[in-house]
Amino acid sequence: MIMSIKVRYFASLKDRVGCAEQAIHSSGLSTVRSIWHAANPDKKLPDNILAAVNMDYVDLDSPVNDGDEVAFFPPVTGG
Amino acid sequence: MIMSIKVRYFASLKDRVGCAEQAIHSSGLSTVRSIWHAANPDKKLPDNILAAVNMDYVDLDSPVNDGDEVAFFPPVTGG
Amino acid sequence: MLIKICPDMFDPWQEVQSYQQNTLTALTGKIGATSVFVGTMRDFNEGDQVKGMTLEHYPGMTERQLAKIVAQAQSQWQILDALIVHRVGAILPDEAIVLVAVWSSHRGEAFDASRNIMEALKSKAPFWKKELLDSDQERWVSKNTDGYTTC
Amino acid sequence: MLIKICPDMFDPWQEVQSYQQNTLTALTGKIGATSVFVGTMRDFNEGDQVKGMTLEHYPGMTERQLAKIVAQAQSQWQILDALIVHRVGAILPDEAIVLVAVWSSHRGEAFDASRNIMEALKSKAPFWKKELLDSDQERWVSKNTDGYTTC
Repeated sequence: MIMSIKVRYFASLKDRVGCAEQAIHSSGLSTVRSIWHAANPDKKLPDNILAAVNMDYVDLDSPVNDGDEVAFFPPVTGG
Repeated sequence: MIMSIKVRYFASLKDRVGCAEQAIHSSGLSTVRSIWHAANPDKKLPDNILAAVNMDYVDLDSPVNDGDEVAFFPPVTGG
Repeated sequence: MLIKICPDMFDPWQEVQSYQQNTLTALTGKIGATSVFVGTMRDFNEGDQVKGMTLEHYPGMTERQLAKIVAQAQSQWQILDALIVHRVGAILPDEAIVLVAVWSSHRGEAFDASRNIMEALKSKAPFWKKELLDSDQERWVSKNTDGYTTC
Repeated sequence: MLIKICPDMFDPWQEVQSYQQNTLTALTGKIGATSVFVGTMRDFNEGDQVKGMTLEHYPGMTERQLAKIVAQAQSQWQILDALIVHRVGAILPDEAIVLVAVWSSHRGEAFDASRNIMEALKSKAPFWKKELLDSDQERWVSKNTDGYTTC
């Protein structure tokens, strides 16, 4: 099955990846980690990265579903 | 030696003693406790009473000197 | 550092704003954290409706003890400045009783110091509250509770 | 409860005053304690002079996470109300970055809850700071420190 996933990057990770948002259409996507690798085949998953699915924090091994919004970002520094 | 001591009372203790301020002139005054008894010969020293000499907290057995201002009051309830 | 004993109603937020804008000008760019506590008169206490209150204090000793409390906090935490305003006299529900504000470079110190100053004020500053109940009966508040236990 | 993401400069004391006066009218007489924290932009960080900052955030997730943080605090402490304002976009030294205000009947709860909300915000709300140094170099702030350790 082909899944469509919206991938978003923030802050220094956005600079590193070179874009803020990508749409991924692919089969074989099962976890947040696999989304990273499909979207960034040439880049190692950075240490200390945080991930969210549909705006809730998740582990990198959490499942994703068709239509999800997956976000990757560095440690937050607000406040 | 005759010492002159200004004695002050606050809050519920002022109501109980019946006055806000007394001047005591007497010999044989040595501690805060003795000031109370000289000023209030008919009244037991209340439990939980706080005392100050010249606006600093002191123990009831602290010494007093001629000219001191001695204050007695209940637990504070500000803030 | 400023300690104010205030016989009239005061707006705590305006006090903080005005002190910061007018007095703390030398700290521009140095302040990273401000922790403010405001105590307000409630219309209930110990199961009774309260319609008013009178705050008595020991003039002179109050200012002296508050200055010592701030100095003690300054020796323990890195504080840039502090402001204390405390109401005295007749007061109505919903009016501010006390304001404690602490400015610091870092938030941990601002929080710790403001809470410490507030607790010390509650246990050492010579103020006394007399409540006027709805029944028109008057009663002295007998003691303050410890603000570090919240259960 | 109100959570505001603010692209323009705001006056934290006026925000608190206006929220309390206009929104918390039903709490008249119930509020005994208000604990407010304000984080302000400093002109120095990690040994460097900083002349400006840009605050990025994740719209939608930010509000969602802040609402969860407040709900978590409400389940742990008796809170009457809470207000969070957080700045985004370009910001200059001495401007307010964040405001957390908590209203309660008792001071221990107000202090505990406001500090807890502030720490949770620092570790979970998706905001990121990019500093502009005096040298015109830009750098991302890499992580927040723990505000419970003040030494």
